[in-house]
Amino acid sequence: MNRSRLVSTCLMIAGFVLYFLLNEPETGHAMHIMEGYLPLSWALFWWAVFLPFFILGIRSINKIVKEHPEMKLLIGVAGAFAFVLSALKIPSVTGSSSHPTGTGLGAIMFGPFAMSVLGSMVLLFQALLLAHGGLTTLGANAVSMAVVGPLVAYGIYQMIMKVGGSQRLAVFAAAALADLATYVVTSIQLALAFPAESGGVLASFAKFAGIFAFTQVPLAISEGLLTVLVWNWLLSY
Amino acid sequence: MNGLQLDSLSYQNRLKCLPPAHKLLLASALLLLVLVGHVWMQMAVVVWMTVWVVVYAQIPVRIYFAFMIVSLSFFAAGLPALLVEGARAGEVQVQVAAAWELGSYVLYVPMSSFSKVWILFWRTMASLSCFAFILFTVPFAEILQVLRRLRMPVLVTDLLMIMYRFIFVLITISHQLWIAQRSRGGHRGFRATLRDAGVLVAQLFVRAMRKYEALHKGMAARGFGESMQVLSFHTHARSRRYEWESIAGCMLLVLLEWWTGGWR
Amino acid sequence: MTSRLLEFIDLQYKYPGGREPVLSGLSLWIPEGKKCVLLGRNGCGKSTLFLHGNGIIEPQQGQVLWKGKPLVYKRAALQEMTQKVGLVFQDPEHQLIASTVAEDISYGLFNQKLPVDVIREKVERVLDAFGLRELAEAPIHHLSLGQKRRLALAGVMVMEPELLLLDEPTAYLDRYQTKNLLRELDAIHRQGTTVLMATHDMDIAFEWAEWICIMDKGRLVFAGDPQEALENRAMLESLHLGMPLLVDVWEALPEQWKRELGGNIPRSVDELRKMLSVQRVW
Amino acid sequence: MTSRLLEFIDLQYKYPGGREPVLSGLSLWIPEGKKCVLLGRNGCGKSTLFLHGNGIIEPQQGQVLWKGKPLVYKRAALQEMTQKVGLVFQDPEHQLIASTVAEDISYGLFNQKLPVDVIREKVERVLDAFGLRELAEAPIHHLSLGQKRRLALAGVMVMEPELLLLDEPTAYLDRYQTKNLLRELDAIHRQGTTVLMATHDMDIAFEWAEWICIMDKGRLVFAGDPQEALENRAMLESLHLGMPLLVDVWEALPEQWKRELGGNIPRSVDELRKMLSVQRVW
Repeated sequence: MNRSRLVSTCLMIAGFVLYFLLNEPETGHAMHIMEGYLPLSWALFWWAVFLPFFILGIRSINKIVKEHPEMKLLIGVAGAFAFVLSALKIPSVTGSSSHPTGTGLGAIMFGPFAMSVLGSMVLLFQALLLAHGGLTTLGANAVSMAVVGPLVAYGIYQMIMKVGGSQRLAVFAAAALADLATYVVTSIQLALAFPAESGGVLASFAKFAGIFAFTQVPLAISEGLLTVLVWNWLLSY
Repeated sequence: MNGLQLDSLSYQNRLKCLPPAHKLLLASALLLLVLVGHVWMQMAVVVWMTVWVVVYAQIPVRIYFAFMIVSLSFFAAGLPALLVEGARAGEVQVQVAAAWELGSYVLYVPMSSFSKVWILFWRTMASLSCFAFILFTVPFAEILQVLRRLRMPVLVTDLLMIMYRFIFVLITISHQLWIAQRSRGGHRGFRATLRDAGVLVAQLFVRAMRKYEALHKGMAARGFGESMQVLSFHTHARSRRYEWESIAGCMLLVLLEWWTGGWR
Repeated sequence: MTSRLLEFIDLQYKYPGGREPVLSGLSLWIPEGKKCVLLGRNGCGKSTLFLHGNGIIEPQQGQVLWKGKPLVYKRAALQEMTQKVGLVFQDPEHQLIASTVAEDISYGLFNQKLPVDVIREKVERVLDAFGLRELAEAPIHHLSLGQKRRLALAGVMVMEPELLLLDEPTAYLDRYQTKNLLRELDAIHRQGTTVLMATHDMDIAFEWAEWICIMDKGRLVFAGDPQEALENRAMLESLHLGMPLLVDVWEALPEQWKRELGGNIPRSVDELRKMLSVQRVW
Repeated sequence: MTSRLLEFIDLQYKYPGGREPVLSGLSLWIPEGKKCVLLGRNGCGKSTLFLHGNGIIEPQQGQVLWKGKPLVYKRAALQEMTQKVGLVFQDPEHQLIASTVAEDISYGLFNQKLPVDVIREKVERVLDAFGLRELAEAPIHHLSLGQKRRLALAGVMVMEPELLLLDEPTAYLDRYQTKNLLRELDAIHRQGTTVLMATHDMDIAFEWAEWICIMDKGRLVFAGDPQEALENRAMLESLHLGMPLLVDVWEALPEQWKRELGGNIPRSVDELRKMLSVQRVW
């Protein structure tokens, strides 16, 4: 057994410890904004923010698919895989688990715009098959999880690779920061919709971000570790 | 068995014979009404939608309530942020239900927060019940058919179709791998469970890639082209009784909204 | 003389990364209008051969002829080939893509760019022919394996292929389901489609086939009449496929009985019964 | 009297979201030390029953007894059950978890937390016993189906279970592979493990079994001696499993021949051959 395999085993164990601690039912899916939580105006606003990215994403996938029609099948299977990962530990109707796991990895592999399409579809299935999140709030959830997350992941990855950092570090940072960005954006969305009476949006952001930090910060780290493991594994395959 | 019980239930619900477009229209109209309306009307929507889901669609009450409660956990998690305010000591000028001093700052719960939360609670409850109506009575295959008729880009419906198909293929595989691990004495203790889960994810990925390769050949054999158009069959029957009830109900709700508060 | 519908000439194929070639100089032809069986052990190259049959794989060496003309490996021509040669995979999961039964059947027709009315009519007909009418709106993941197999077959037959290739269609089916499938294949054959089934089940092969090809290690070992194959016991045994049970039983019978029954190995219990009823001297 | 190794009492089970119960009041026991076969069509609930057998599924109603004591549905006790009751799945793909043959065999042993030396020794022994020595380091996805089946069996047998449950172990194997498998099962049985094989293959069932249970639609239809089952033709036919070929042949034979052979339906070709050789008056 060589050293890198040992390291990756340790990483895997550490990653999963965190992952399962935090993904117990009730806490894990707390970052999907539920149906009806946002007022109509904000729900519409976030849909409006999301749609241009979605359309860009459709275009970029269309370009890929024109040249390689079979890529459509690959993207579809990859999306199903991402969904199943997020649904793995489901105890009941509504279940536990989290955001589209692997947005970071997907963004690095397929590019951020394609991810906005894939991610939002995973979100739609999470809403319709698992009752995570909602339909009117799908726009807001998609902005945080399928647009900002992948964009951050892609940006960080490119940046670290350009500076000449190690690929593993780049993958870890990309996935972990993508998660953090998702959580920050969701907190902003909630703060905007429910500004505090004293201190306004900023104070409200502090409150929401504070509550969700308990679950989301460790989750980001574990997702980072997990992504590195999958990445290693992909390279060796 | 595999957790996607919602999907199975939606194919068995008693309202499956109604046209999916009608059900979606009713749910979206109500969602819109709920999002712009007020508490009394929202309460009425909760009751009415619960009747649709539990009585008309025959979804077991236990499952419907489990859905509601687990969904509300997000609401519960957000409660502290909505209720508690913070300010410098001495700056608080509103009526306060409770307060804690923390150095020069004070954390307090203003009376006005309660009404805010009350309003939010009924809005989410009412929206959830409409959401439940969609989840429990319109199977995904029919949602996809409606999306096609709404002229969604072909790419979107194609991808949704492939994903929907393969979600079940992969869920089955992961379920079987999980049972196999347990049958061979796996998942013993915390660390072993984690290691087994890691192996499962990795194996699932390999299987997913193999499925893709096989699917590629399978589709090529069926003349896979640019788009993946399909034709759906309907045996839906319109029902006077339900159409009458939805239209009358919506009108009553609008009246109720106008009477209890209107659009100020 | 029967005409050659599909012909493989000296095919060689090696998967990238594979150690041994899967096909090593295979030549084979399929007579038009017959019920053919391709016998061979697991892993002998049957599935790879089938993928050559409708042009999905281009041969690395050798040639594939359709009605005497070599296949053209261009997109439009291949699209046409996939319609003429229907291929049913061993695992139906790999062939079903849409969300409901009726939708899946219509999938191939849209690739042919037929008008919607025609498609609807064809789908209706196939739904009835394969007894899938009641399941038309059922989601595919609710079907049993037998039903999925039937659907995969229906989705191919709706294209009205001239040649139907089936890869181990009876794998994992129980006896009842197998009987049903064979009955369906008989119906398909009667309507003028040539059928070639790959299998390693000797009993099914000899009961059903009118023409038998036997493959081993990427080569053709035998092609011809089933009775002829049965008489060549040494060859069959060298393949380790076992003998059809009836042959074993037959061999166990005393010479005298066999002579009284006419000497020809019966291919099914029904045939044996018939032979016995003719000999009702008992 | 043989003792009851595993007993199911009035089991009922319905999958969440499923319309019909899979098991509806099934009672069944497995005699210790016998070669048992569980016959039933696809989808009759055999696999679900097996998962009750080692405690993976807790019965919704009814009871499971191991040597007369009810199973305890607690983690440690269940862990022990999965070791005592080895379960081999129909599709080895679903059972093989690690990446190489030796690793996969050792998986269950590591779960038992045995010392590494002991594990190494046991794995070595099993590698030899199942003829997998040469493949020890081979990655699993390079194995053929037959090899995968053998490996799945080896990975279970290394735990030295008292009862071995096999779900359709011969599905999709060719005749040669099936023969080998049955020989391996005989060896396992001789070493003192009770074996229960689920199958829908009548020929194999009656050739191999010493005890036969027949299931249909989640209930037990018959349990007892194979010869007894064979004589109850009406029951067998109502199951649509078909009859064993030998029985069909036997029935087709003229009364006089049958009488001359002794009147008992032979259970394998070998038996028929023996009967004939005794009657060498011909």
